[in-house]
Amino acid sequence: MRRLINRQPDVVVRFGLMLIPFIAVVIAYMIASEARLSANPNDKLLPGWSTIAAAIERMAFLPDQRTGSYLLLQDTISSLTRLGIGVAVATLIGGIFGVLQGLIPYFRATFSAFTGVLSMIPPLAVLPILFIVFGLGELAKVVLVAVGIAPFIIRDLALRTEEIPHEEIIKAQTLGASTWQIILRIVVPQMLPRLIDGVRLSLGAAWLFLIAAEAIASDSGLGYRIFLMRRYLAMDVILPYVAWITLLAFTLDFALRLFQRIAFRWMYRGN
Amino acid sequence: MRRLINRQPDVVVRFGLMLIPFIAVVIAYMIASEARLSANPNDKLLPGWSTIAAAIERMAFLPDQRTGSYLLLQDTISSLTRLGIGVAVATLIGGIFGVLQGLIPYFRATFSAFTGVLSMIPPLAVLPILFIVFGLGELAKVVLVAVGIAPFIIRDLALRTEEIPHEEIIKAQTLGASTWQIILRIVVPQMLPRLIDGVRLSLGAAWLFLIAAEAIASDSGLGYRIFLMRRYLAMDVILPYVAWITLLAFTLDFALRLFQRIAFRWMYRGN
Amino acid sequence: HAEAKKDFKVGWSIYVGWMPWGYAMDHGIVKKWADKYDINIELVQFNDYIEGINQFTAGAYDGVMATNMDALAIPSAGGVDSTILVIGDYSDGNDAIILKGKDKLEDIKGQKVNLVELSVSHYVLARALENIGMSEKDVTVVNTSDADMIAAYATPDVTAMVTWNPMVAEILKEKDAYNVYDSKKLPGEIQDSLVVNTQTMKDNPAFAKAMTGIWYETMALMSGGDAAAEAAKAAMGEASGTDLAGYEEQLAATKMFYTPEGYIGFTEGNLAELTQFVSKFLFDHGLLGQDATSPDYIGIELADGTVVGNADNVLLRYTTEYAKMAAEGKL
Amino acid sequence: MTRVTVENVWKVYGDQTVLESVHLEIEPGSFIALVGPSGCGKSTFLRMMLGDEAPSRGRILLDGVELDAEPSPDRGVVFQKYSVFPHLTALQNVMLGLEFAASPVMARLFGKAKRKAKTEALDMLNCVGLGHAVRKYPSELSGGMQQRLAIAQALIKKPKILLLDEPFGALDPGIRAEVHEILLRLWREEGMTVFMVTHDLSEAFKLGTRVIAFDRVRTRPEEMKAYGATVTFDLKVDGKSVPPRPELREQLAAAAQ
Amino acid sequence: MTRVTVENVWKVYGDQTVLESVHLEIEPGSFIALVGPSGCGKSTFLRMMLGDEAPSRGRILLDGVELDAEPSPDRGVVFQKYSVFPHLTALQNVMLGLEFAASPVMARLFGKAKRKAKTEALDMLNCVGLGHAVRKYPSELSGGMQQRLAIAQALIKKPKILLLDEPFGALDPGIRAEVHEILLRLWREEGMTVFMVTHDLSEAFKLGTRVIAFDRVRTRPEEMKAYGATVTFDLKVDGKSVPPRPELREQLAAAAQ
Ligand SMILES: Nc1ncnc2c1ncn2[C@@H]1O[C@H](COP(=O)(O)OP(=O)(O)OP(=O)(O)O)[C@@H](O)[C@H]1O
Ligand SMILES: Nc1ncnc2c1ncn2[C@@H]1O[C@H](COP(=O)(O)OP(=O)(O)OP(=O)(O)O)[C@@H](O)[C@H]1O
Ligand SMILES: [Mg+2]
Ligand SMILES: [Mg+2]
Repeated sequence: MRRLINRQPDVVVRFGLMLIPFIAVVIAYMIASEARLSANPNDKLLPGWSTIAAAIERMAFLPDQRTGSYLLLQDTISSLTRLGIGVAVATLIGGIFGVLQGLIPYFRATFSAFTGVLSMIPPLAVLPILFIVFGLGELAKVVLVAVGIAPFIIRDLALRTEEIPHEEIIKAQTLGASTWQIILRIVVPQMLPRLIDGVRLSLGAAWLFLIAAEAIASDSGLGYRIFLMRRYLAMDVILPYVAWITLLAFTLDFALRLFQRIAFRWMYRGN
Repeated sequence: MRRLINRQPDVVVRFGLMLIPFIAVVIAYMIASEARLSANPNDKLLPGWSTIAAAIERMAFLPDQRTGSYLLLQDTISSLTRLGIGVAVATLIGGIFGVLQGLIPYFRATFSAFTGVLSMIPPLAVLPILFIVFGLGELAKVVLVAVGIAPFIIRDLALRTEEIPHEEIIKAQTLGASTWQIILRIVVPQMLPRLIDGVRLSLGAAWLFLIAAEAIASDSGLGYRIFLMRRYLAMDVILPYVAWITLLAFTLDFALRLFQRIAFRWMYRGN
Repeated sequence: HAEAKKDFKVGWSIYVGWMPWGYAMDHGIVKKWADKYDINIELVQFNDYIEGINQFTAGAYDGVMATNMDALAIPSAGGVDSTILVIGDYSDGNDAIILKGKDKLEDIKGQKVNLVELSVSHYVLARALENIGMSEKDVTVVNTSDADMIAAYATPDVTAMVTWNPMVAEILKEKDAYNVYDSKKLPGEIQDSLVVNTQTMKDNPAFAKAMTGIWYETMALMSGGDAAAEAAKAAMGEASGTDLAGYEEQLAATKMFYTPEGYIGFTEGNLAELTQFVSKFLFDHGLLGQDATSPDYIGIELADGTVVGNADNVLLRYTTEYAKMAAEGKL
Repeated sequence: MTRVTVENVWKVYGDQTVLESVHLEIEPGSFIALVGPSGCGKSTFLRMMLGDEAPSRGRILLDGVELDAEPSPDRGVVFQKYSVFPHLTALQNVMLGLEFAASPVMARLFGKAKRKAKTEALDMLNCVGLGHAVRKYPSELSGGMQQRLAIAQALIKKPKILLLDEPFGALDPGIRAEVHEILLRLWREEGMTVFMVTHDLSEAFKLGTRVIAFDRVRTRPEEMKAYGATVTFDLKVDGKSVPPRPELREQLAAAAQ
Repeated sequence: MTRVTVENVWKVYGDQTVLESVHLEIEPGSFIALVGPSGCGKSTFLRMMLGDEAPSRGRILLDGVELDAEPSPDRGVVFQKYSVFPHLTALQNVMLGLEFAASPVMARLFGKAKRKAKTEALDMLNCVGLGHAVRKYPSELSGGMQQRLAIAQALIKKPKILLLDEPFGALDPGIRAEVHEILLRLWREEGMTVFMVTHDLSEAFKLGTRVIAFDRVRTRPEEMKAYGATVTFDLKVDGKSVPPRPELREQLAAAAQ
């Protein structure tokens, strides 16, 4: 009898095992849903598959009666736009501040304690301030996403920048590089893939802030729809929306990883 | 003229530089507050220092007229209890699942895809579901915190566990260790400090979930108070509460780091 | 299936007409009545009003404070047979449409209106627009969380909003804020009620009796006009984040039914007509469920037993049975 | 004393053949030095000896019995790195093997049993010259001390075979010589069979009673994948008295590059 | 051709003296091999030569002029690791020094200037035998190729002094010999002064025209902090023709441990 740690499932078994928890969840849902629906056929909490399917069709494939637009599409576009801009802004800020903070002692002395404190402030608590300063429009949502994740990205990137072997910086100087040239040719190119790592790590938080912002004031967006539907417990809409957000998050993460692999081949060549 | 990267501020300069951004924020606040208050003396958005001081005194040092308790103290205890239990539960689950997932191929095959998907689900979006499933009592808040951060902790710890050099696992086997003994004597002791790292990384998210949960259903807690006061835009209370939460978060982080250093000396001995 | 039980949970949230419940809980009135009927009643405060109704709908709570509209739209449309046990008040100005820098309702045309979508505010807006021959197509509705209404008003891009007290009172303090339409013009349409699960009520009359008893005892205390009444109202104001004066101001926009007779009398009026406005609004916004083919899809049983709408699908009921007991001192 | 028989062992990863038709017959108590160019499969061979990898073809016998398909206490090992547990002191590292054997559930000893294990472990630590550092964590020990600790830790299980994968590759020459002495002494005392991979030919000849070189016979690029390395030299030497003939040494050096 | 003068240089970190009273007079075009036990301050000395650290006392002169207090192109360097930039191909790594000099703002060359730099870099790469791998990233090169690349990269700036900190410590013996040849050839061609730290005495004697050993004179534990290492041996040798006397070699070996 080999030890458990030495036993490797083969491909088929692995696939089967992988499915188990998902199937278990589905079965558990079906049983619970069945039970509730038999007690109250109108129950909204755990709708049956057909109800969910109808809701999906309504939201995704039929134009809305009032506005004539496809709600899921419209919500997705709104949310992704906000998320995209917010993350892009945070990435830009994080990239610049992170590299400077990690590389230049004077800059680090000035800002590292400050970004440390900033990253500890729970952004949800200062939402009202953000709203007042940036208004209730698209700007505020983008800012919330950006403000929410930028301190993390800055700190993460500053750490990564500090991890660049001192030898490389010395070597660059012996090749005659100025500070600016070191940033431009040595640090930034090596930090770009790290920046993507940082962005990937903070995407979860970005979604969170986006949903929070959309829950507070909005007229479209995935978070808006979920919180609106919550008003009358329309789980048949909420559940597919949650699944959709999860899928989007997954896809985004995957796309970033793919981009990183393609754009920064030097990291993956060789071993 | 030495290059900027080679110039190191001395201790005094460093301290001065560190203060600059904080002082800048305070001054900016004062100017903005002054301006708004001179336009409207009752402005609630950016209250003056004396208003804030009065609010602090009221919340922290005078017993509440209705209940006779000190509100800040009571809120802090409520929130920290929930946070503590939630984080503890997530840590326990994360520890167990993380180690097993990182170490045992069959376990990994079964659960890694599942926790991967779980960690992509934005917890705020499923907040309504959580409330409905777990009710609105203390349990739901604790569960939200735990559910919110556990997938991250599991994945982080599983990665760290996989990073244990294969050599160590082989060596333990040549010393006659069973899978259980390897877990008990080799993996868990080395993973405890990593687990603390994981917990520290997820504390920010834990605060967020706590505040979100308290905003929806609660009768005490720091998040509850902030959201209650938000209805009246009582920034004189909200701002000190935000500062207090930030301080608490900072202290917690520091305490964990300290504990790690003291409890796991082997990591820090030598170089 | 009769299911007698001893422990009951009822949710309430902060709103002028529901503050007495919190007071009753804090001051032993709840315990007194629960003890009298040998049951346990826990009143749980929700920060988020809608979450309480969801919990009730999901079956976790036996009763909840809700408006008639939300009772119809959430538990009833969700198949939960619900009964309005007591109407505590109706909104008589608590819900208002506020314009920034404009003083006529007509000026709302083309504006973005911040409100909690699908809530009573939305209903007020719809009714107001209907009255002046406009429809929702003439404005853009922006869903905004009630907790952020005051902050939202302070931002320049918000020019129109519909909300309720205490936010209305707070916002109207701003110089440029005009109340252009409020629920005074919709008397009785927005009822703030105690809604209970019909089955639970039938199986546990003691629960219904105790809740009714608690309410009218607190009402009697509150309307006494003496020092005790002042103290009670002050405590309620405090609990809702304001003071006695602020609370009185809110009460002024609320038509309280301090006595069982007030409530009974109200149900004998034009209740049938009022419920139809609500049903229509809900139907128009798809809130009666996807299967609903007309506003009459869900039947509403009035206190006298007549049914408005579909008699085969009665899911919301008004009852005055227990209020009458209270009036007769039989509780 | 254990006789090792390697019967026509092949190792293939995917479409890459790493080792092919390795045949060896190892006398009990031998000290085998394995040399060969980087990537020729020395570590792979050691992993198969350990049971961490299974041969793709052929088999390995210990005293005529096919060896366990997973690592077990009869085959000790020391790697170049990560051979000791960073979270345990030197003493705890050495006691570990005794605790695993005696306490299946807790993997810890208490009271008298613990004192006995401790005495045994201290003896072992003294043997490798670490008597003064028993309470130190590995991170507080120098590279040479860590490798001595790793040897002590392996030897407390009295393995029949000791496998060493470039154990001294990261050490300074002086420290290396010191550890050599300790290793040779322990090998003689314990009478075990030792397999040591090394890049350093002089080390191989100094320590080994037999030097075995692995190398590819076919080195044309297009053949690299299909053909693996095999035994190209196999010399019984007595490193302490007879230095190998210089031409041979050169050949080996060429092979080792 | 640069003359290096080290005048009574001390290096103290906090309360720990690492180096004390180091005096050296280095002839132009020397190849200095620095040996000494681990932690004696060889790398520290090299860092001071680089300008990465300042001496606590004393000074270092190049042709009579105190050297820049920060790294500059007149002193090239090759470390054991991290000497080349992982995100640039071999060619880009070598061109980098030319681009820094010619393009202060963009740090990139275009058009004709680029072609010229490229030709120069390719020549340099051919010199170190990397002509076939110019488009490869460092992670695709073997250890020996990486170090040759690092040398090429440093030499394109035509430094007066080349500093090497255990440049071949991680290489296989065979590959090492190959790089030795390249290094010696380039040293002779460029006429620069080379400082090389090594742990390998035979390497020191093979390459160096002068072997300098650093060591602590006081080794009682209580004295370790207060006293640093200094020059304990300083031998002018011609490694290619006259091997050092064996006793001396032993003494040095002892010092190097
Ligand atoms: N798990 C594996 N999967 C695929 N290929 C492997 C695996 N392990 C080793 N190899 C390949 O087998 C070959 C031999 O590797 P091995 O580590 O045994 O060489 P080695 O002789 O120990 O080299 P070195 O002297 O560098 O340690 C290498 O080409 C390596 O890429
Ligand atoms: N920045 C620093 N701060 C404090 N102490 C330092 C610093 N750099 C080096 N030291 C100390 O100086 C001493 C000499 O270090 P150095 O790296 O120069 O030794 P070395 O001779 O190069 O050793 P090795 O052969 O291991 O590379 C060591 O004790 C080290 O701990
Ligand atoms: Mg190997
Ligand atoms: Mg060094």
